[in-house]
Amino acid sequence: MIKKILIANRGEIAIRVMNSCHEMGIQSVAVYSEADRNSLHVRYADEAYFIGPAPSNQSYLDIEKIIEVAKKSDADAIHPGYGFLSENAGFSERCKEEGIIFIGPDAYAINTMGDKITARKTMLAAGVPVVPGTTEPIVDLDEAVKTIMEIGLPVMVKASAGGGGKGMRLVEKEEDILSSVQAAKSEALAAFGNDAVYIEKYINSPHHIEFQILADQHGNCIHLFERECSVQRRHQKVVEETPSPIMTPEVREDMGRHAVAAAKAVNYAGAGTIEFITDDDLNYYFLEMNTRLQVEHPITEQVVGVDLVREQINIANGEKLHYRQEDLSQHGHAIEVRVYAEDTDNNFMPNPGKINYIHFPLGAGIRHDSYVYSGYDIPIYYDPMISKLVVWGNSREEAIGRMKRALESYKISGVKTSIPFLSRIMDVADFKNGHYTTHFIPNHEDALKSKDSCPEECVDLAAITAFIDFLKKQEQIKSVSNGQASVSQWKAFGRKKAVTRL
Amino acid sequence: MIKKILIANRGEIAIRVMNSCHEMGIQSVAVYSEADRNSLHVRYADEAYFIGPAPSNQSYLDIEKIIEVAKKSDADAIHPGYGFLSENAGFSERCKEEGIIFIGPDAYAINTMGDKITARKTMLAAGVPVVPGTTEPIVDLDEAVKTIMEIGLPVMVKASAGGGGKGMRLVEKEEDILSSVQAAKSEALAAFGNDAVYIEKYINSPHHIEFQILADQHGNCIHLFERECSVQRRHQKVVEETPSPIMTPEVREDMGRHAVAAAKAVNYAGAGTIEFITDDDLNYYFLEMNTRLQVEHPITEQVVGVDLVREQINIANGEKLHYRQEDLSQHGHAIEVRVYAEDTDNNFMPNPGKINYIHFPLGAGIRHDSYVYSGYDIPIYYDPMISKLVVWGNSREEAIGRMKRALESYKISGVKTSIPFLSRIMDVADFKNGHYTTHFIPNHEDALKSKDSCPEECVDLAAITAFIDFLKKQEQIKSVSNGQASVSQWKAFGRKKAVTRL
Amino acid sequence: MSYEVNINGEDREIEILSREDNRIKVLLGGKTYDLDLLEEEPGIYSVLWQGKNFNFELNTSAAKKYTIDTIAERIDVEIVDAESRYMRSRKGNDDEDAAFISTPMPGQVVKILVKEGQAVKGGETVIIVSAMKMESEYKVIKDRIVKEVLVKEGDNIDGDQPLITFE
Amino acid sequence: MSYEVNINGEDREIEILSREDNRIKVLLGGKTYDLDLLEEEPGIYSVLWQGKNFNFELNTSAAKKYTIDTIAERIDVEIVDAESRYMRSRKGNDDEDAAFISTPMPGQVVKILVKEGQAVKGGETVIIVSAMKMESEYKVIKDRIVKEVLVKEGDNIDGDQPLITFE
Repeated sequence: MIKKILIANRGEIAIRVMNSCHEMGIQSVAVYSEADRNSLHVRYADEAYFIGPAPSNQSYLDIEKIIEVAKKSDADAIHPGYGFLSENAGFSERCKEEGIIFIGPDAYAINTMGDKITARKTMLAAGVPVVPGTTEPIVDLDEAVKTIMEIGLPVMVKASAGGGGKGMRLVEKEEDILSSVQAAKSEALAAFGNDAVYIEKYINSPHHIEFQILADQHGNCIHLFERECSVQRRHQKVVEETPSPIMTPEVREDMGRHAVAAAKAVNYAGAGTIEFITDDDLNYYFLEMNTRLQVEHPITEQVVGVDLVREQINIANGEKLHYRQEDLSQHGHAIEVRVYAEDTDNNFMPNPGKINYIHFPLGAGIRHDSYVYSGYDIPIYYDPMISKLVVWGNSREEAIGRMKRALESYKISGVKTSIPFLSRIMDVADFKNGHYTTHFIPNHEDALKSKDSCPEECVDLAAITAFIDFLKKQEQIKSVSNGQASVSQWKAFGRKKAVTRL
Repeated sequence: MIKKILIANRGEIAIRVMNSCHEMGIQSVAVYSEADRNSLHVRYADEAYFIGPAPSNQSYLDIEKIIEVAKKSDADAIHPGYGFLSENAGFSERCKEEGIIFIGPDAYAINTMGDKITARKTMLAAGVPVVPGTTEPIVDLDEAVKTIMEIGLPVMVKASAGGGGKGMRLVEKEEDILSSVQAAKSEALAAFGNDAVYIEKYINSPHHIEFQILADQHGNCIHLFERECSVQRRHQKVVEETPSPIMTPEVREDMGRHAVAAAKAVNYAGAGTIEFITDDDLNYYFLEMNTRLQVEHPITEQVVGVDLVREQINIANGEKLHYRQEDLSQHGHAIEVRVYAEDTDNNFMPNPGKINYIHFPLGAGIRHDSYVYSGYDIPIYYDPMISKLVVWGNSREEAIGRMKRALESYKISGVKTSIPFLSRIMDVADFKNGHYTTHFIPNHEDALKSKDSCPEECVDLAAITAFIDFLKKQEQIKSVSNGQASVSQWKAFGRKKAVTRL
Repeated sequence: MSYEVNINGEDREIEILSREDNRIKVLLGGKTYDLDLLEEEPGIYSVLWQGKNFNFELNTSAAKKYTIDTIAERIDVEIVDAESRYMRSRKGNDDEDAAFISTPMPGQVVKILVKEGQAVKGGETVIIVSAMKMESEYKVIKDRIVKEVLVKEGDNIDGDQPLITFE
Repeated sequence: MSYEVNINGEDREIEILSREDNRIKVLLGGKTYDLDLLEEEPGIYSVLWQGKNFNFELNTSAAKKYTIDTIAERIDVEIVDAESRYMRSRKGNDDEDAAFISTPMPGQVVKILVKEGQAVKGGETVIIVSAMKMESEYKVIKDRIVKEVLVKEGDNIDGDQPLITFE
């Protein structure tokens, strides 16, 4: 039985894991870099150890240091969270060698799913639908054309050696096939010195739908239904919800079965996610498997009522799954938004700095996973995500109303955040109706810009407020430089006030 | 259709109501006393109006002022919250006269349930079990003895005109009947000038179990299951949970049916609560009906998935109930604790004052209904309850673990609160096993006292921390009095630090 | 300056041996602690000692009096410096009244039962104060004579504010 | 002192007519506002005006530059006093470079592409800065000559800190 877990992570996910440890009576061990002594995950842990300078490769990615702390603190197990070492097969293997339980899958599952080509082949063999396309690189022009005709238009021609959009061509019309393939090949040759390409079916109105799975070490595997994650910018998820607004019970059952088959194909044990690309007609294809806890796992927890971290720990303990597929159902609707310290009006530029004040939304149906606090200085070294706001509602409509309410009462001063942007998403008709694809954000660029929701007087009042704030600060500077304690005439309100007045 | 609601309340319940208004697209109007300009409910409202001095009778209880604001702001409806005017039949009636919807029952229901004797008779007529006892005052000694023999021992003899424990006698043995009744009568005569008594069955191991009901204006009524509220001090609920750990499905169905019958007996419309006193064998008796929203309503919301304020508004709108009894079920387990600004080690003395800093618990399964914030000065005029912490868990065990975790990460500095006391409740074996009655707190007085959970070194470290804090403050005072901005050598940590170090 | 800390009623010597940023070495009653102490938020401290993390929330009713909340325990600590030692030496037994009546918390004066110059008997209530709908009676321990009544009925008062002084 | 506020790019005169605690009367561009303004928490204001409640969150990148968040809108306000008017009068057109390159936020210097004394062409990147795993290139608008390079690769920098100055 695991009694003490080292959490090899920071930020909200470290706290998320510690919470379940705490609830299960398991001791938690934090590790922290030089930039993180004042991070909340240190304060939430039973023990905390310093592991090096701020840059991740010298601290949170340093396998030796983490193993050293695990031994020193006598931790039975390591939870990697997401990011950092969570999908590092070498780390999983190393833990095994050291006799420390890695709370996640073994190296075989990580490696198989980590390599796109191997994963694709494994899925094909397991009968899981993958995006139609070639499994081997094609050098011959005629063969490429023939393959495209077999798959059917539209297709995407991609450089085998490629990346970053180079050597990539979308082919929609038959007459463009030859010229596009030629262009892709010569571009690939120029860029990568290799003109091999592969061909994939192009999904026109793609939805990103993923299934949460749990598998134990005894061959049992269940799924916990889908998450709809199509609201993305630059392949970064921004809003996730469950159930998916486009899902049907029949397709859900099919996809769930395929998700379980995918996990079983790599003898998976632990919590994992199968990502599918899905079109408007609910044709779906395996995209990849994330062999760890997802950022957006809370919406599943809210709707299915299962604590995924608790189950991860139970599985790592060698227990059999506590749930059978037929025990599980979806109850209500959950939405998550990711709040970033960023300037959404300025190309989503990160905006680290000191949080002057933070006021979290409270009340019914609100879950908040965060790691920042008033006065906290967001470090420049790590992800700009400062919190995940999750709402649960009886219906999708109630959940959207609740999210809007929560975002409007979520106050942060000091740094720019994506809160107003997220609030505007909740107002877009296509989102409200559930009609959206991964193109949602680019397609609604104008609607999502800061706009005049504030009537003229409100703008005036905002300006007056800034002016008053400016005057207050000047007064404070003066009084401090005069050697007085700063008793501003602006700060009169409070109990003292009531005392003199009554 | 209601478009704008005035909330005739303050604190967490005002915010609770505003949240549902906000989610339903309804405008909210706050009222505030002189002590409450900086209260969070003002900030959460769309509009806010000043209504008078701090004492409640000159502001929140002033019917004229509240009606005046309702008219000025063009509010269609008034939500009274709990306390203040929520069970004031005159106010309900007055709203009606003014053409303003009162979100609550009519004067008839409030009056009937407000008077203990009338309520008791009405319940008897409706077939709802009441505590066996006399409905009329007894003056004759022999008749009193005869009645006691009919009801069966133990019984409570109470002065009809009484209150505050005077003229009250518990009779457990047959030989004590005569002397006890005589003593009660003479005490009653001395205290109230009236020696009439009434006799009630005494419940030995009483549980306070209540049922939430919802009734529309069309004669439909449903219940939303029970809440167990037996953890009390001085008749003040401290911890509530649902489902009750002692409930059986059969008794639940019976009690629910009786709760609905109770509401129907007064043509109830709105949300209400039927309180039952229940013994260890699950014999239950009607105690009273609260004709308003309860403080502890959130646990029902968490487990049944229904937003009670939303339904109150729907009912006030004249809509039929959105749920049938068979649509509802209990899902998981919820616990609420009431956090007070009080000194639990010093006879629960209220401890108002300035909250230096507050850090709310976050994460899975946590709901927090509060109205305080860092820097907020808790007014001395109102209730010392500063927040309601609610957890949901898949099972009772998970919920208790989660509550403990939440309480341990809930940090308040500046005022003493009941948080450590509540945390100790979660540790008491009888609570964990669900074996408790309304005598729980007095019965476990010792276990609930502040105790040495902190080993010797921990006490030392606490003392060192206080010492360092003291030195820091002295430094600050010095630097301010020297006219320097206070750059304490203790405050070095942060980004600047990282900058110079790397 | 030499300091002591009074922990839950017991005095112990305390001395800071060294400090560098948040790393502090302290000698407390003969025992040396090497710790990493950080005030994360006002009054909320995280202390790392031998890898263990301790969280403390500090409440102060007066400059030198601390009540510290740990998870389930409440610890009273008082800083003892030259001034407090002097004050202590002047103070009599515990069962004597202070020079004035005050309340431990803010509230509102409900009723004043004595007048200036009045002689009051030990155990007699002199003032009733309400806070948050709860009324508390404040009594003298021994026979006293009222010197000054500094507040009137209906006044809002602070904690530890002198309300009635005695001769 | 006479002040103006620049709201989303437009200058308007502002004057406080009276104030008493949190009740303030202000003249803004010829319009009078009578309001009740309270800073509830640092940088978080509640403003009551004609019964309506407005909540504002203030962010400042410099002492006089505010970005104010309302529910779904972001408003830029700059306080214009004598000093800023003087600075403005000295400033040229918008398409001219400032005297130095800086970043709007803290970060880490990834690469410096110029040396002191070097002539750089308009549009050329002079420095690359990373924050939160995202790299940004900073360019000059017109041809310039590098005067001083104040930072080196790997340095952590603050927002608005001069990095490279020009002649």
